[in-house]
Amino acid sequence: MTNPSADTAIVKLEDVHLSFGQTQVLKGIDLTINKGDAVSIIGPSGSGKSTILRCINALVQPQSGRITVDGTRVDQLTKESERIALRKRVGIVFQQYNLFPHLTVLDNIVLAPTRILGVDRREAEKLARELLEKVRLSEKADAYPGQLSGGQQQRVAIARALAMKPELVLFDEVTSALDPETVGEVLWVIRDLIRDGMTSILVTHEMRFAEEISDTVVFTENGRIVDHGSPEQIFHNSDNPRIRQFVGGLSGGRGAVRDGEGI
Amino acid sequence: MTNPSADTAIVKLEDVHLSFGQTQVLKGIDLTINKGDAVSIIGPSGSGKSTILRCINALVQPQSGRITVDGTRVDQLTKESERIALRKRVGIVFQQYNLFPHLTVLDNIVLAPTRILGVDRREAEKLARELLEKVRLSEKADAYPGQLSGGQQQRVAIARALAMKPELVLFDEVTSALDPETVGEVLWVIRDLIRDGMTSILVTHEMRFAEEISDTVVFTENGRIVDHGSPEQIFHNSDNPRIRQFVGGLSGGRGAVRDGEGI
Amino acid sequence: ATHASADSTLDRIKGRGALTVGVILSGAPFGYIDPKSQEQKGYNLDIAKALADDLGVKLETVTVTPPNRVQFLQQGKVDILIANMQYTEERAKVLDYVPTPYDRAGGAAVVRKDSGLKDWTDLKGKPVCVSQGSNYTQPLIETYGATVKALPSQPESLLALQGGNCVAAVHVGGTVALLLADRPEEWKDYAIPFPTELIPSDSVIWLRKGEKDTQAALDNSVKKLHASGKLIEFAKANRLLNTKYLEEEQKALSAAK
Amino acid sequence: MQDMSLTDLFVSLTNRIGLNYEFLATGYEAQIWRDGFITTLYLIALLIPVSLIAGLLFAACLTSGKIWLSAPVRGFIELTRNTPTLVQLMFSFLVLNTVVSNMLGGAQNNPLSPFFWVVAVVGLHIAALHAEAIRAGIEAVPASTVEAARGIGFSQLQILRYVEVPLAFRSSLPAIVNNLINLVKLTTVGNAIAVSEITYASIMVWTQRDNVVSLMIVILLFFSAINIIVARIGLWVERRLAVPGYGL
Amino acid sequence: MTTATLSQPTSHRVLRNIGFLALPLIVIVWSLADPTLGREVLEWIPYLASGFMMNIVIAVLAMLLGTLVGALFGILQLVPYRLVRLPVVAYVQLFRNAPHLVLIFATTYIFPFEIVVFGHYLPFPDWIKAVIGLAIPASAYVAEITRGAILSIPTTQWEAAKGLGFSRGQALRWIILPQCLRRSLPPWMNVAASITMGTALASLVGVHELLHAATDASTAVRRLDFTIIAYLVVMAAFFLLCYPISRLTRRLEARFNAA
Ligand SMILES: Nc1ncnc2c1ncn2[C@@H]1O[C@H](COP(=O)(O)OP(=O)(O)OP(=O)(O)O)[C@@H](O)[C@H]1O
Ligand SMILES: Nc1ncnc2c1ncn2[C@@H]1O[C@H](COP(=O)(O)OP(=O)(O)OP(=O)(O)O)[C@@H](O)[C@H]1O
Ligand SMILES: [Mg+2]
Ligand SMILES: [Mg+2]
Repeated sequence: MTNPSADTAIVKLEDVHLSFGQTQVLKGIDLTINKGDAVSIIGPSGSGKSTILRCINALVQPQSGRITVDGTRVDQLTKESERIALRKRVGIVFQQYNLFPHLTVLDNIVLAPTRILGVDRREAEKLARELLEKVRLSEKADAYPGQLSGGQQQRVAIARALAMKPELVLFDEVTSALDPETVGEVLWVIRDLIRDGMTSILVTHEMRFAEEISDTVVFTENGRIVDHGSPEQIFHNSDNPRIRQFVGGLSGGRGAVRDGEGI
Repeated sequence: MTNPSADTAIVKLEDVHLSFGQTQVLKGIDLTINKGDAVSIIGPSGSGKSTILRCINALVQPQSGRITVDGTRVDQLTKESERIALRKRVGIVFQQYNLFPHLTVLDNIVLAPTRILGVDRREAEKLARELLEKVRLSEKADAYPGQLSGGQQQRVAIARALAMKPELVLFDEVTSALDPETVGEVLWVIRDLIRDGMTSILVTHEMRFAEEISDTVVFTENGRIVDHGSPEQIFHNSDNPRIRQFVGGLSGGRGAVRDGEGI
Repeated sequence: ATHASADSTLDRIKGRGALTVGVILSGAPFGYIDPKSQEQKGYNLDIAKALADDLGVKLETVTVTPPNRVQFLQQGKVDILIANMQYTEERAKVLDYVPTPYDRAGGAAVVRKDSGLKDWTDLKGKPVCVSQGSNYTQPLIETYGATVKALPSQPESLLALQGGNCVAAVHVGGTVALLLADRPEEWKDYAIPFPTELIPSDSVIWLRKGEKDTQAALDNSVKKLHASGKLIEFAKANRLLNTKYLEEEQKALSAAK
Repeated sequence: MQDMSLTDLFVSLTNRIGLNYEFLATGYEAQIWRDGFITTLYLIALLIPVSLIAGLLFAACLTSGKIWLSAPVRGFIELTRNTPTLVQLMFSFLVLNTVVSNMLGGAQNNPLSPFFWVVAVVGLHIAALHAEAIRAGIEAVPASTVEAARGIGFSQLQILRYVEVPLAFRSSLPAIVNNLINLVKLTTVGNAIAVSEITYASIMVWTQRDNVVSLMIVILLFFSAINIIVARIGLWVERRLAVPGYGL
Repeated sequence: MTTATLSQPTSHRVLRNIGFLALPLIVIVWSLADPTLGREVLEWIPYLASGFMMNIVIAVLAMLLGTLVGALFGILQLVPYRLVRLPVVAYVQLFRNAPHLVLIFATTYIFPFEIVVFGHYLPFPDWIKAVIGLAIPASAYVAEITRGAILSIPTTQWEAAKGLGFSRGQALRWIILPQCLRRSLPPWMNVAASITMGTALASLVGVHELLHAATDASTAVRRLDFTIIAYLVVMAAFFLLCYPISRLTRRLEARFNAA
């Protein structure tokens, strides 16, 4: 794997190996992401996509290999405080949006900046309202998560991650738990973010969306990166039969992609 | 509505009206069922199908109209003991099979005959084993409901109802809670029963099945019987556009029938 | 609890062939469980036995505690109480008693030697431990202004003293005196320094109101026990340290005979 | 004077239906009894916050993941749950207290009163039960919610403070209220070590008089009233904390 | 990292077993260290054991009585007739909220010491009063447990029973209550543990149970160290009885929750 633009790289994984107990999950991952890029990771279920994101955010620690995020050697962090410092700079949004159910939407967004960054409450609220504007949920500021639809909750989760002003945002199948009708509204929000130049890594099953917004698409299988390249390359000109099978017959739509995963 | 064979009628509903609070659920039901008949009731959700069955079994009481079951004026029963006497003669099987989870399959079947009819335990067990044979579950006699699949549980529920040697069995969407693969095994059992001459009333969404086994098909909508007749008449020669719409485009299969209901 | 005025108790005692006595096991010498035989022993028990013998019936004992002894008697659970219960006017209002006392006792205060307490009046405003239901409660509060802490029974009270929760533990003189004498090592820091006993009064046998026949029969028996010197014998056997009162009584009663 | 005549009226009225409250008209017994009510209320008012704070600390130790913190707390919880509180109280007051006295060089230096021991023993006992409830609540917080918080950059302590405890507190509130009702009932054991709460005061009265029934009626009503109030307050707090769309 | 909720099985089990035996071990080690004390302890063990038997008898009978009455009251709390329901609800509320100690005092001092049945005097000893004093709260708790369990059975079970021709009573007897049994076992065992520990309160009204026996022994021996060790023995006895029950309860709870 070649890294032509190593100097501007914000995330770099080199030969990352990771096992949970006996099961090898990542078997040598190399990946470089430049500032301002939008990278999509696609691949069958269990291939290690989520685990890659969790490594980058120091939520799990690989057994070997190097992970560098904006100059920080993530794999060498030993203290919890260092990991926390990293996570302040790298936002992550999960499939289960996991808002804090006991806090209003606004408080969900404001909590981390005020408590972790020590931002003044008024300022944090101002930012939070801007972000709610961005995810088109201004009128829900005082609602509780339980009162929102799944799509709305996921948009709040994105706003919550952005409130920390991260340099990089990781999205882990943010639309998988949503019903087809609400997927669109979350994807709009992410599309807007990427257009604004946010560096982002997306794990997704929405092939069409990945094709549209990504600078690079990475295909993982069985703990390895099988191929990566421009969306054009991966989705339409791959010479790997496995990838063709995965994306090929299935370019029709979402439901079909689901069926394909299991192969 | 004409009743040509009123003399052999085992169930007869005349102008039955029933409301739950403000909502009128049955708005004048007339229905006659002869001994040995198999009658299917079809119709959209909420049209009152279950309520008709529950009236016949005295689980609910209509506000007006007459219900006669084998000479008993069900609508005039006032005492619980009379209703119980009726229910001993009219078996009912529900969508949720509601086996008693603390008893084995055999005990589920044996409980009512021994406790209610006062049948000798040995005799009741003998009958129970015969019935288990009939529903092809002989080897599961000592299992607990929790150890059975949905289809198996539903077959036990049928055997449990039959153990009371009812003159008439009511089936309320007995396959709706089952996955497509196990629907078949329950339908076989019912088909066998009907072939043996058991009088039965089925509420069902399985059009093909209704067509195959019924002597009469009744179509309900909005608390009224819109039409009734032979399966041939209802499924293929109805001049009611609503019925044609309900069964017509959908004769393809189960999944499609489901979509049709909501119309 | 009201009872028929006709004295049914004596009939019942005779009828059942047993006298049920409420005794208290607050420690030697009056009542305790013998470590060896694990039987009830003590001065009170000896008297109970003697009374039963005199009535020609069996003795049955019921262990009572200060908080429940009056209830037990009122309910009829016991026929009489021989339970370190001294005569007071209040008690005499609700219960009857055998006029001839079987002992005279007052309260003694166990205090730390270094406490500097010299007399009852020094207890003013100080915490004092007693047993629940003790007849020392009222005088300690009303006469001497002490703060009374009543514990379920005597051992707890003495432990509370050792734990420092009160400056003095006030109990029937005989018991604590013997305790200090018997276990000098454990109690070396403690003494009974006050010159007088608290409300020295007659230890009497209590019974329910209006049971005149029983009262008379028992009075007769107690007198005999005094006169014959039996009580002094019991006292010696159980190591009552102060038998002056008993000796006087014996003289008076045997002379009267 | 007004008060006096009211008391008399009450005594004579109750006397007519066979209840004996004559002691109310006397000096020290009435005083002891009134103090008994106040002491019980004071005990409850003190014990509720004590038990909650200690319970929270215990729960924090239990969930800390550090064995040297969780094992002693676990051990204490098992001990206090599986031995009678009365015995714990007697043991603490009669034995531990003496040990403390000896360590301080004599009983006169020992500041610990029976009242203290009741608060300590009952408070810690109920705290242990609270801790169990809170721990169960914390364990019921979905792992994914915790991971989301970690992903944002919260430290373990912050996650506990801002996410786990608020959620756990809500889900364990019914159990906690139940524990508080037990707490109110447990204050009565104080009488065994001469804490002048209401049962102690009543014993002092009924050992001199024959009016157990009259006193029992009052005590039972008193505790029912307190516990109904505690349950009501619990319900009110539950409603106040209820989050729309979360839980029931 | 991933949360450390996973237990370290072996070290935990060792700790737990040490904990379980800690109290008796202290008693034994101390008795061995001071043979004079040890001899006293040994002498009194039979007496203390007879006291503890009383605790067990009281607890068992109180739970038996409490369970019978409580199950009945739990059912009655759900009957549609106000006249039946309200008094039962009042009973349950009053006695659920009443301190055990107060109820023991009440039954001991209010009930007569003997009862007259057809002219025969039957003794009504204190320990039976303690049984009743504890059976009253037990019945109130069990009533609540029963009510909760009945309400937790899905209504479809009632309907299925009705459809088969069961009357309300028959359905309750054969279908609903047997299912309640399983659900209410863990809370019932919690009540049993609490009642078992409540038996110690009977000492305060003079019932000859373990704590009372220990006080007797301390009074007779009159040694401070003996008094301390007597309390330890009391705690050890209750702990050895109740701890296994509470562990079993939690195991059952976990199993039922998982199912
Ligand atoms: N904490 C863990 N302990 C053990 N195994 C784990 C753990 N987390 C993930 N795994 C395993 O690691 C493998 C990769 O998991 P990962 O979640 O990264 O897959 P994925 O590509 O994101 O799949 P999906 O599309 O289903 O989310 C899976 O087989 C999974 O079972
Ligand atoms: N116990 C009840 N109380 C109030 N309304 C009821 C009750 N039972 C049924 N209904 C209402 O009566 C109407 C008819 O119900 P019924 O169950 O008979 O319909 P159905 O034809 O069996 O429908 P489905 O196919 O969904 O089972 C529905 O609108 C339902 O909401
Ligand atoms: Mg994943
Ligand atoms: Mg229906």
